[in-house]
Amino acid sequence: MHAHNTHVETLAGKIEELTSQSVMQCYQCGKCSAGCPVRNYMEDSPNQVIRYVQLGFDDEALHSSTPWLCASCLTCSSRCPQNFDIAKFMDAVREVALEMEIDVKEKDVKKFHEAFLNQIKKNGKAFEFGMVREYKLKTLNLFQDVELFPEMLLKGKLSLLPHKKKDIKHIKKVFDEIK
Amino acid sequence: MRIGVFVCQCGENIGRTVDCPAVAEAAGRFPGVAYSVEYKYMCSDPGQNLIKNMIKEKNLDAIVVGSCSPHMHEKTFRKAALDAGVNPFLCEIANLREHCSWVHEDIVDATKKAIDLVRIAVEKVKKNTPLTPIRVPVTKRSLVIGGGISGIQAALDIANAGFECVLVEKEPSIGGHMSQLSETFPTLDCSQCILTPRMVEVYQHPKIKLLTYSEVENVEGFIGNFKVTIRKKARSIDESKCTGCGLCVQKCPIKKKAYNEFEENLAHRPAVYVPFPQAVPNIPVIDRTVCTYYQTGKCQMCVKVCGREAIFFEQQDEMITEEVGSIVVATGYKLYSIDKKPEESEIKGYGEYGYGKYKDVIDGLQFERIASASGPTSGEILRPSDNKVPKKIVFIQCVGSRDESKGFSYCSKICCMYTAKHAMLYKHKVHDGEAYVFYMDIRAGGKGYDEFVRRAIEEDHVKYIRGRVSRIYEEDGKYIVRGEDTIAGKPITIDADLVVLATAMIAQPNAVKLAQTIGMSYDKYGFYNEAHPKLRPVEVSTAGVFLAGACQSPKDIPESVAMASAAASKSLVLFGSDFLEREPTVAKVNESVCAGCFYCQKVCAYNAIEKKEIKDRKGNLVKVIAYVNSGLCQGFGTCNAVCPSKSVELIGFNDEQIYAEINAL
Amino acid sequence: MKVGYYPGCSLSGTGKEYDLSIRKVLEKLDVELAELNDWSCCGATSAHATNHFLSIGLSSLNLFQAQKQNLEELFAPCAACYNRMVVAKDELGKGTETAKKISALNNGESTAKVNIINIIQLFEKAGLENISAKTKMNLKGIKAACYYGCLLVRPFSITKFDDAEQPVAMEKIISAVGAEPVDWNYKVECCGGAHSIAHKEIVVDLSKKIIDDAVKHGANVIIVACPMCHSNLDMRQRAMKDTAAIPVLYLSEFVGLALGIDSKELGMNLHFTSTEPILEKVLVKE
Amino acid sequence: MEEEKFEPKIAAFVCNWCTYTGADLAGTSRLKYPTNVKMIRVPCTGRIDPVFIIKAFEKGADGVLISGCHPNDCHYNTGNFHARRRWILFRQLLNFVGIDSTRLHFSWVSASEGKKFVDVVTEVINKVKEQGKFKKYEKINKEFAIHE
Repeated sequence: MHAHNTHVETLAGKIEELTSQSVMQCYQCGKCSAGCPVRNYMEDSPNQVIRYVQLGFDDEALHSSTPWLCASCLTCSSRCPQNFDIAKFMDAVREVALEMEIDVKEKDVKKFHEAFLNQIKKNGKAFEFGMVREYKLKTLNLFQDVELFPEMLLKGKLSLLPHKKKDIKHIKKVFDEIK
Repeated sequence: MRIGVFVCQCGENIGRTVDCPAVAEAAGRFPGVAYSVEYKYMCSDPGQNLIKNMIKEKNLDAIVVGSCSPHMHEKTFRKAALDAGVNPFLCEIANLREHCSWVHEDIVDATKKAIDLVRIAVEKVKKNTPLTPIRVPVTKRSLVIGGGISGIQAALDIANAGFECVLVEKEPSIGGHMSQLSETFPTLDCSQCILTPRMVEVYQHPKIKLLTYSEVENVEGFIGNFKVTIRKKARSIDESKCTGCGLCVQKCPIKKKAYNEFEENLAHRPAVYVPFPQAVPNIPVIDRTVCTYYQTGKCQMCVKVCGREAIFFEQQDEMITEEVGSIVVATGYKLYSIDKKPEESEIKGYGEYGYGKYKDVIDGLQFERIASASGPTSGEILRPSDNKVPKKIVFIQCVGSRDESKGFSYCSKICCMYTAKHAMLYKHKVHDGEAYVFYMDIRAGGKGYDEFVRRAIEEDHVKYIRGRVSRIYEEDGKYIVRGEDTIAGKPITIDADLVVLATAMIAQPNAVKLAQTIGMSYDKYGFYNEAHPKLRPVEVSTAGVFLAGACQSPKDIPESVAMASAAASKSLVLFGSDFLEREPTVAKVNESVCAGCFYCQKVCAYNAIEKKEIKDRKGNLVKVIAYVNSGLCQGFGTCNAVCPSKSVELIGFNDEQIYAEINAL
Repeated sequence: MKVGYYPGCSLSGTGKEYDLSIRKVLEKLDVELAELNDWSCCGATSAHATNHFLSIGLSSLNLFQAQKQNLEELFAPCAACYNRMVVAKDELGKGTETAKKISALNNGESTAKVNIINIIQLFEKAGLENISAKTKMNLKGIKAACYYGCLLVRPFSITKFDDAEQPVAMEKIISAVGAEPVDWNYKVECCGGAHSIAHKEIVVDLSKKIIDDAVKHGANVIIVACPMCHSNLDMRQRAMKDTAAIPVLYLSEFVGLALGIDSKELGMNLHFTSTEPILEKVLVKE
Repeated sequence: MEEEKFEPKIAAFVCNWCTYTGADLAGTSRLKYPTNVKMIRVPCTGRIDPVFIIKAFEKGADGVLISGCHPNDCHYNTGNFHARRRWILFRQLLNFVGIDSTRLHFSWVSASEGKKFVDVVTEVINKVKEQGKFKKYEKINKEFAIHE
């Protein structure tokens, strides 16, 4: 029996299952936080989020904005002296938070990802205009970057119609699997 | 043969799962067994007396004891047999405890197996022959490898006890890393002041033969009787003529071509040099890779200034053979230096700290030299790039240590202390300077150690920040150090003038090679393994070889010295006897069948197989055959297994004996 | 030489010039591109940020497609696509639970043998000497800051490409065409990546630091190999205060200039920050 | 039905320094394993003559285990290397004399690996159980009525 089965109900257990690494690997040296490019925007440092999970403060971890501010740049993972993949850990925290329908603080980031994935689901390819349109409607953040759009359109960098993948059934299968 | 079988119940340890009376009864019916009995505690005095009495009463000439593992009590029962007049090698043990009662649960099955085990032992003992232990003399001299503080201490202890000692050091001078240190923790006394008298004592000691600039090339033999080959590298100086006046060093025109190793590459040295002013012996060495004479045949300035004609360009490496009874290995450590190119580095990576890129990112030993009164800055704290006094200095601990990913998972143990010392020395010299230490844990176990760290924090106001640094880069002559204080949960950026990395203590680069030469085992990092981590900490599993200092694992000075004295006293214990007894289980050649193929010689790890000429009565050579030097043979029997004509036998484990066991399976 | 080509979604949108310049340059270098049939999105940051299975699953579809087309090598110019596919390949190779599930969805296909390469590796394959020999223009006055960003080199254990902290592979290409790479501090710092839309302020802030450091170290052009980095560094310059404008070129555009391809053909007129200052420095070889 | 009751005989040739001591540790730790295995102690795996193994099969062993020190840990420095080199050739010899070489098992068990010893032994026993009784030599012995 794998050890994680005994604590699979805890966040630590779920994360171990999703990432195949134990949160206890982290010895809290803080190197991840020290090198994180978005550290200044976070309330909790990355190592603190890991600490929450280590100690079983699952709510604190799931409600923290830190995983949502993570830019997935992998600086932390590549410098971790314990070979703990912090970025993967953050991926897993977000995944569990979504699954548990936690009311996350960083709603815009969540909506951005949803809008992006919806385009893939529909078209098989990312459709930037469609994604931005959907994101703006969701966030009501209507005027951000409006100054850039005309130029983008003019330069052919923003297509108004999606590029579609012809055969979409495999994409559907993958999305169905995570329902 | 009349064999007696003695089955031990070991209280309930064997008796609980093995039906001992049934085993004794079954054994009684084996052919050749004249007597069998079971008893509660066979190793107790009454148990041993039972064996002795029955040997006499029943006229037994061999015994089998069914008891615990032979590693526990084989000696006990062999001695009992000897006391009763039976050769100890006619006693065999059937392991009924560790290999039977303790690992099985079913009484019926366990009893059946116990009977089988006794049968195997009975069949083996039938083929045994009386043997007498081999006595070998002890050479009462010692070899100490490594002339750092550990080697110096071990050599002095052995020599002061009245025994001769050969001290081999690979560098031109003894002294090791301790001679490079500025002050020592936790007393802040000057390292060279306490070390130099010891170095001189070694040099002047009549019982110590000092071989510097020398390396151990080969080790043969065994405990009490080692034969060591040492390469004495050519100094290009005739030691017998040199007075150490230093004129050649002063006048050598090659000043900048070579880095000064003693100054950790922070300065240059001439082509002919003495590593440092207090060097022992005070005899220079010519670095042939940079000396003009060896490149072009010209210059010879040193020859011109030497009044003693001591320059000896044609000098060759010399091979010296020494016979010793014990070996103390004190080869020390190397500090992982981060300023090397990554492809040459022991640690791949740490690009985030700017390896080799920044002159002012230095390691601990470099800082020692900067802080040392005899160092390149005469003890003034100046940074290497521009010789300015750093106003902000950052120390980073655990660089390479406790790092599964890029370095080594162990703790280097001394860095917490020496970093506190460095920070303190800095603050004592640069009063308006700021010192920061990035640490993960402060490990200051030791007499006065934690107090020392507290002093650095409380009295000298060194700022300790708990967290590992993620990156260092240069901006306008400052080094931007990005860290996080994990206690405050706040990111911290410091624009430092100098960064000192407390890099890992690692094994010497040639540690593994030496281990293989001597036959020591080593861990995955190249540190030598002690025979037992608790009870035999200074011995290795090869008898007669002892460890001292940081070659075993990271250690500070007091620990190294204590270990050196322990290793020396282990040698002295050995020198307390004139002879050693060895098990007679060695190989023997049947001269009439040996075809002289010498395949045995190829597989022998101990060079115990020699060539022997067989001559007829007229003195004509008939054939050349193998001969086993029983003094060298360690009895592992590969020669026996590979011999095509089956003419080598390992006494005690010969083919017949093992076939007897197989037949009884 | 023929390699499989996975342009990825950005290259038909915001990274259009990247696609244009790649096709032009590779033509000159006699590298033939075989575009992956009916490819799909790798899932990008959004997939792995929210669902591990989805991220590996989406990227795998392309790997299996490449296998179907018997492609030995698949060139993914976008650093993010490259990274996602390398990671997916690694996971499939390890045979994890996720890998097994994905294999079940794809008719039992389990290992993706195809080798994923990025643009630097592609140029290395085409041969630096070859590129050097075909260089028509004199780029002597150009000081280039090579910006790797995150996803080309990290995680090193999987990408096994160059050095995670002090990479030099791109500099070698820059030197090969006769320009001068500058030593600077931000070549592997993050530009904020996918936060461009939801957290524009973060991206502007991080990208500004990168640009400031490049300028400070004397660079007059920044070279990138990722459409996300490009749009953040190029498009977002307008939102940065007190920052000197500096052209941001794709590596393929830069090599294209060196080979004498017209800047318009390379799509350089599509940039938001003017590329004129750099074009002025491109001289005809004497 | 008979197959289920089959209890194989395993002969284990183990070196004195590593595996024998590892087996002692299994005992001291009170770990459990089946009684099918019996050990023959030799100073070093280098001492093991291939003929010992054939002999063991001839004498009714259904499987043979050879276990010694890990590479580089050999008490005699190189004994286990010599042994290992020989086994590669020996497997072919076994097949030649009609013994399925998959019945011969090698492992490295150090003095500190009591648990590994138990795992190895248990695995070998299970494997041989699956393979069933080794009958070839029994038949030959019967037919030619070879007796000791």
